[in-house]
Amino acid sequence: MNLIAPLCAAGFFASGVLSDPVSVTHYLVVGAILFTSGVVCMAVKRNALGILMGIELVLNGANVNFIAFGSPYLRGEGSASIGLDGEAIALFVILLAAAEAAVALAITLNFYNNHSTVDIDEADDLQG
Amino acid sequence: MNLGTLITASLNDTLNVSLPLFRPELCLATTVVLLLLCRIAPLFRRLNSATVALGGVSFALWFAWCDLRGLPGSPWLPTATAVGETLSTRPELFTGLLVYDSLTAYVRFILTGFLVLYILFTQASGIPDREDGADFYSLVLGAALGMCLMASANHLLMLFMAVEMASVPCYALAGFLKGRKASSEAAIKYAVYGAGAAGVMLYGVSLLAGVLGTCHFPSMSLELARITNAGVDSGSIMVLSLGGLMVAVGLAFKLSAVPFHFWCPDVFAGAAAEVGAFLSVASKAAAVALLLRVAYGLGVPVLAAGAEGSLESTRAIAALAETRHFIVYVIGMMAALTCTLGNLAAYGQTNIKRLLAYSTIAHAGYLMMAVAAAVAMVGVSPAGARSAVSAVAFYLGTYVFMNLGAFAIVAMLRNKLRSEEISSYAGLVYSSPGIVIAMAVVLVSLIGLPPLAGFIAKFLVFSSLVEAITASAERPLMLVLLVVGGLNTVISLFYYLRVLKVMTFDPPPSDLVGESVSLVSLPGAVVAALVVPVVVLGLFWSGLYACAQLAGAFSS
Amino acid sequence: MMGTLLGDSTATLGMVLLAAINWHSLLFYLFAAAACACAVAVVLTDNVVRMAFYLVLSLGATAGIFFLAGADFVGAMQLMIYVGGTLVLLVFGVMLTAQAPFVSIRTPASDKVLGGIVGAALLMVLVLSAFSVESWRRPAMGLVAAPSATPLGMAFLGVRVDDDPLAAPVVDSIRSGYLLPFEIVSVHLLVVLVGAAYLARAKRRRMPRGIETAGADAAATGGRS
Amino acid sequence: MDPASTLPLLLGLAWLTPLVSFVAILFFGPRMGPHGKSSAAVATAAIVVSLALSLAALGTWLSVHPVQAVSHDSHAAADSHADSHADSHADSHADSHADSHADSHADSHDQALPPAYSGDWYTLYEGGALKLSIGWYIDALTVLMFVVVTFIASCIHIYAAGYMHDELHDFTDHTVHLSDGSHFHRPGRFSRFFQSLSLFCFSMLGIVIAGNLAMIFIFWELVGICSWFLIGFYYERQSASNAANKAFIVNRVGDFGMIIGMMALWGALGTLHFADSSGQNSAGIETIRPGLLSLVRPEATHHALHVPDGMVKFAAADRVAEITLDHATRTEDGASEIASRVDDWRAMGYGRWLLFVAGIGIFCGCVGKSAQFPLFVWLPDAMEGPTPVSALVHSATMVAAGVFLMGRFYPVLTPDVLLVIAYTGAITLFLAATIALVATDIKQVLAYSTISQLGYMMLALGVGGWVAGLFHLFTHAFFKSLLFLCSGSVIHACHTNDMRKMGGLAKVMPWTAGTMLVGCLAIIGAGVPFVIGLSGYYSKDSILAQALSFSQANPSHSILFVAATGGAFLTAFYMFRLWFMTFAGQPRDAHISEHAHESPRVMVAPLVALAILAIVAGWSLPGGFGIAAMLEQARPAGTAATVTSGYLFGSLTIPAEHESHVGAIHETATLAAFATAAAGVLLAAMMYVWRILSPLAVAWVFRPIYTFLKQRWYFDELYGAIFVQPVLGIASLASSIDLGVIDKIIDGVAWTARQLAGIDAWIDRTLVDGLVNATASATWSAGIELKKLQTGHLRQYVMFIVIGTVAMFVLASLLLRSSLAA
Repeated sequence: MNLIAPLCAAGFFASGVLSDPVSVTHYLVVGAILFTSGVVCMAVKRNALGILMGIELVLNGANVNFIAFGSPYLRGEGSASIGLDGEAIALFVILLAAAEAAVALAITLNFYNNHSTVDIDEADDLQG
Repeated sequence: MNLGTLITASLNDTLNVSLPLFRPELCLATTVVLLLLCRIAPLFRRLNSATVALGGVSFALWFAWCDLRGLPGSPWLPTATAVGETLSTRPELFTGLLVYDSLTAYVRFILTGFLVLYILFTQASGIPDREDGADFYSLVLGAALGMCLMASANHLLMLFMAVEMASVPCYALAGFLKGRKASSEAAIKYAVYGAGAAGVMLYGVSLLAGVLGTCHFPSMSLELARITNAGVDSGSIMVLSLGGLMVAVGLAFKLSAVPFHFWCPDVFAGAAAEVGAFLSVASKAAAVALLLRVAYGLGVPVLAAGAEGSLESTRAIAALAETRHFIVYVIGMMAALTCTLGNLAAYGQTNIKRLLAYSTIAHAGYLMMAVAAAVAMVGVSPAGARSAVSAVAFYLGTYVFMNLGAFAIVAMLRNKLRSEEISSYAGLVYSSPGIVIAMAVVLVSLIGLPPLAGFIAKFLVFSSLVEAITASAERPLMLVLLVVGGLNTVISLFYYLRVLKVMTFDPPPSDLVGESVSLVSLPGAVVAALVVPVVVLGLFWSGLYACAQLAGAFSS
Repeated sequence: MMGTLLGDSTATLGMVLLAAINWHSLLFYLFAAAACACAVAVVLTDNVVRMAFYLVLSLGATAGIFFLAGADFVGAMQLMIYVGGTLVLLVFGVMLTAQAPFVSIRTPASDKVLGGIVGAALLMVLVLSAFSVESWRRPAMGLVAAPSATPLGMAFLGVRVDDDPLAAPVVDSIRSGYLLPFEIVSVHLLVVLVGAAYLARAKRRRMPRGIETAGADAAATGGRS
Repeated sequence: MDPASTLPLLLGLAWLTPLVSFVAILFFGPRMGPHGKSSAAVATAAIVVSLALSLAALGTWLSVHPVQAVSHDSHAAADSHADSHADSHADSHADSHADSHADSHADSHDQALPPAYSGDWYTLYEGGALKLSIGWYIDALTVLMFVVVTFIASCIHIYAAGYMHDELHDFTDHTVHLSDGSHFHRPGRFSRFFQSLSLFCFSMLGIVIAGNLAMIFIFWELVGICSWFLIGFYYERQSASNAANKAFIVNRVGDFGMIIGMMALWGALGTLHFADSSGQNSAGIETIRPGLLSLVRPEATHHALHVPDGMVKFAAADRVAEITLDHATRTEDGASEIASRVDDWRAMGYGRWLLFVAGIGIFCGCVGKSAQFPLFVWLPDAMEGPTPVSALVHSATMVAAGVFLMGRFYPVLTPDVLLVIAYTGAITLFLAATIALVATDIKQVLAYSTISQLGYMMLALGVGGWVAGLFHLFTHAFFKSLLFLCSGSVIHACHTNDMRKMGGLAKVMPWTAGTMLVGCLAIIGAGVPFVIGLSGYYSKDSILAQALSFSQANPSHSILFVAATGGAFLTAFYMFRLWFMTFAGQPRDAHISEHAHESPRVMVAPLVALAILAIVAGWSLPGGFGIAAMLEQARPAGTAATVTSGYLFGSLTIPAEHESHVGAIHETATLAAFATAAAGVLLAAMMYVWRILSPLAVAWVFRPIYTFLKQRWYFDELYGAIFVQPVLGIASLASSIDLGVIDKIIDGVAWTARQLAGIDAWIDRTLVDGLVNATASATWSAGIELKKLQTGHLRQYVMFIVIGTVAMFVLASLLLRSSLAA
């Protein structure tokens, strides 16, 4: 018996949460977390490649938003939707992110060649 | 409506409406491809890539000029119409992604004209050399293509995409001197900072699109007006303002506006002077155009043709007053900060490229002031808004020559003196008086003193601020901007003149490395060709101003 | 007896619960949790190889929630381009630079704390904004999403065929085709690849005249190798 | 001969000739003859050509607009005044002043516009409401001013050719001591002097001919710069460069007010032109852009002062916006409703303060330039320049510019502004006269007398005496330049400025003494009452009469008349003190009087010419021509009548000027002037000729007052304490705050301590050095601190993106909240 009570409680709680369909807001929260993680990643990583990964996370976070706003499935009653535009923009963002990653990686390797390190804190010759 | 009609309509729109008005960009894109072909095809390998690029850009310039000349109200039309008359229709290209209006035409003209000068300048200054020319010009033209799109963006996707297209090649350009530490440091700083700003902007774009349900600027403003009239809840306002601010971050990055200017001095100092010239002129011009686009796209509803002055238009414009207030404050505050910080931080710089970077920042501030004035006068004083936009356009036009001239001189002196420190310019007047005179002209014009082009430009900006003070509802802010602008002009005097002081009064170093720099040489001719317009435009500015007024017609 | 009763009731309860569970939501929570957790893990780890691994997981999980939102084509692209392409690129970078001292570069704790504070502020603002539009909080209507690959492909050709009555926006907006960006992005990719190739190429033997000693760092002698 | 085209041509040429000379000397000066000697000839020739052209213009003017009568004689026959204004020109703007006079001023506002021509030579910028142009506004005042300025400048040029001969060769400056004990030795600057002089004349004539305020302002500044060049001519002398800087800075203070005034006018009215101008609008239709004069005194109100619509709307901007907003939702236009309500708003007093601000602002500029209280401190120091410069600055140019502008701008001034002007003038004239009593430097006495006389002019304008004030400007120009040139001649002979070392020079320098006596008599207004007198007699009498008339109309302001009369007494005293100390009695310093000699002819000739004019300038010729009559012709429309109004300072009556010609008033004033002047001369004679009263004893008895005056009322010290030191303090405070915010507090404290130590050094320095340095160092250190923000660390930059975004959002939500609440 002493096992049932918590199980029931957990079950009811889970079903309460889980039985509701998700809304746009859910997606936005995920997007916000990904975005913030990416930004923080860019701000704290000393490894240049870590920073590039942060960039990917940032763009991905924004993409989640676009998908959410464009999704016909998530649409609540009477809410404005950007329809297909959301998916299209997300696709282009993926493409542009790839392009940006290519250039950024090339630059990073160049940096590595010149400085013999990928530690971004070494890049402080230019200042003032 | 079946698929067939849809496809026919799409084809029709693309081939008959959009592409003819898209010729300059097409030229640029074609040139990029040609540059690649030149490297691949053995037949063309002996062709100098600069020649190819110059040819393609000249075509683009010609088409841009044809477009500008053909605008209604232009003085070059056979049947002259009164200046200020607007385009009767505002053609949207490619199903609303781009818009073609007088601002588009003008900025494209400025950009392509700049490119022609720029290619000549880079050929004279020696970066890139023949081997790297194709890469360099591909990147430059690719970025310029993005900048043209920035000037005509009419859709949030194009906003982001154009910014990316203009930025990413520039990251590579910043690292163009790939063997140098400073260059690679500049490139990585630029790339990471740019990517961060672009990410923030993209998030802002998503929020704006999510609230308004559309990505198309005119529809966005109409929707904004509609929900404002219907009584918008405070949550939506908050999200809208957050989205708008995040977009502003991206634009501020492109403009190098404070507090998003950090990349600018480092990148300018680390990259070659040639790249700095490209970033400070072309990138800035496109960014200002985009700022105008976004500010107008969100703050001013675009109405059907012939609806100007009607009840509906008045009402729609009035509904967005709050939005414009917000936009004006954001731009205006940023402008004041940018201007002041740029000018103050330029003090004590020892590297001329860094000094010019801060000067670029400061000039972005002046430009943003005029943009703020233009938006502030929308709906209150259309003529004032038009003249403010004209001031921006004129400023950009003169800025091409001033700043390109400054960087050209820096590049040329670097080739001779092997240094970009201001102190190495000591006593230059004794060995090369011509170049010192050219530098003096450029710097005095950047200060904004008569009778040079910079004075007229700054004067127009300040007079539009004065007009905004009298006409608009944003009187206190505009007054602040005017005062800040005036003070800054005084502040800027000192550090620009310091360079001249070093050049003229300081004794030349005993061990002169470089030989004297004469204006009678190929690089000298390029410098002269850039500096002479600075003087000429200061005296005979009506031609350029007429073009700028055409651009100003965009605001009505 | 007691045991079977217990078992039965548990089973019944389980059935009820299972029936009540919205599987879509459950999957969303799973994927979302994975995506967020991995993203946070990317931030927290100092090891660049682990970072890349977590990032793959995070992006993959994001692809999952794209599928759940009905954007199956984008989800697929996410997996192919992002996870398959971009990340492989990054992993190459990791491998090229992964010499022992650079695998884990520790960030000073003060920077981490500052980053955390700033990140928390940003997150707060963003989450606040996610909750502040009322219509976004309304639960989904449970429409079954039609596959969007075809309309998306047509839209890329400039023709919009998605005929969604609910998608009619509040104002009569233009439904844009994406022919232009679709084409122009190819030029962009070309330019970018030219640039990346230039930077990645072997160093040039000879620097242009005047560059060797010019600029801020006269000490940078790496230019002549 | 069409005057509308001839006059601008003649005067424009007269204006530009000095510019040509300036450019020529600028480029070829040192090569003109030995040591640039011929540059004097070039400059003199240019100004003489100017004079000839101005005289031609005067002839042209008189042939078209003849003047007929004199007005200041009317105390003898009050009726003659009426005749004097008989209209003589068929189509000219009839001066119906005479009629109004006859109608006892009940409806005396029907004065028509005075004859004037205006237009633009070149439009610098035209866009929106702003039009900047180089143009002309020519009326009788302009023509007269041209003649006088060029005449006096010619005399001074000729005189300077002799006076400056020291500069022809290498010059050793005995007042500058170098560190090794020797004197400063430099090449002569003969041509540079004449170059600046030419530019100075050009600038002054530019002010006179200017058709709009913007142009006036440009030349106003140019005059300031020229004065800076000339006052600081011996710039190696610390005192000279300080004086030049002081003049420049103090003038900028006034100009700041002027800019405010111009902004008020342009912002509200959209024009800075005096006269109406025609132009084409974008559609090509001829339009009339009304000028300031017709906006403020439109024909519709019979040229009575009237707050223009633009100012009313500007002041009522809130209501205009309300109406516009109101109409935004309706179809009809709000403009008509606004137009219909303007009159109501005007009646409610909207816009009056704006007109007041405009008037006071422009007056501020004149306060600086014409050395009025409280900005007069620069003028005595300006004596550091060569004497011909002092003569030019103090007579017909620079200081005259302020009075001239007030005269030109007079129609726009409200009674309240006039009262402020009158009081400023009265305070100035009294203050300066008292300081002149005790000054011992001959040029200082003259400098303070200039200030005092300028005070008279301002007082006259303020109490409604337009003709009286400007008349005095002209007569004063003659006798003051004469006095200065005479003093220059004395200094030239004695090589000292100190009057206590002079005495008995009349025997050695008869010409100088004689002409100087004429000058002194002229300045005190000597004459046989009611019969004839020197030029100053006429102009000073009309000022006193007008002041008396004003005092009678406004008994509460009768102090103005008292001050003016008292001033007349003081003037007489100090002028004759000067003359007696210099020329009469026995030589006090044998060494000086032995070496003294009469000046060369090239210097004496201008003295005689000016002396003659100082005598006759006030007379009217048998044909009726006279300066006063001609000025009467230029009197701005609507200022001839008595006006009763007032806004800030209670009810005011500005009496009509011709009322002061009425016997009772004029005779009283004349007698008062004569009596006070005579008393002053007598007292001076008692103290310095007959020695009945010992000056030393008097000084001893009134010791505190003497010291007070000797220290010039402690004005320099006062300004030092009130402005200079606090500014320096604030500057250092500001920069220390600046740093304290950015830097760590410890650093800030250390820095402040260092700065505090530095302040000691700063205080010793001059106003300019200190101010400029403080500003520069504040910006410099701010710049250096801002540089530190650019740390070069990429991760911090990224952090700044996030911080910036969040901070902007927080700021914006605060802003939004406040704007939503509003």
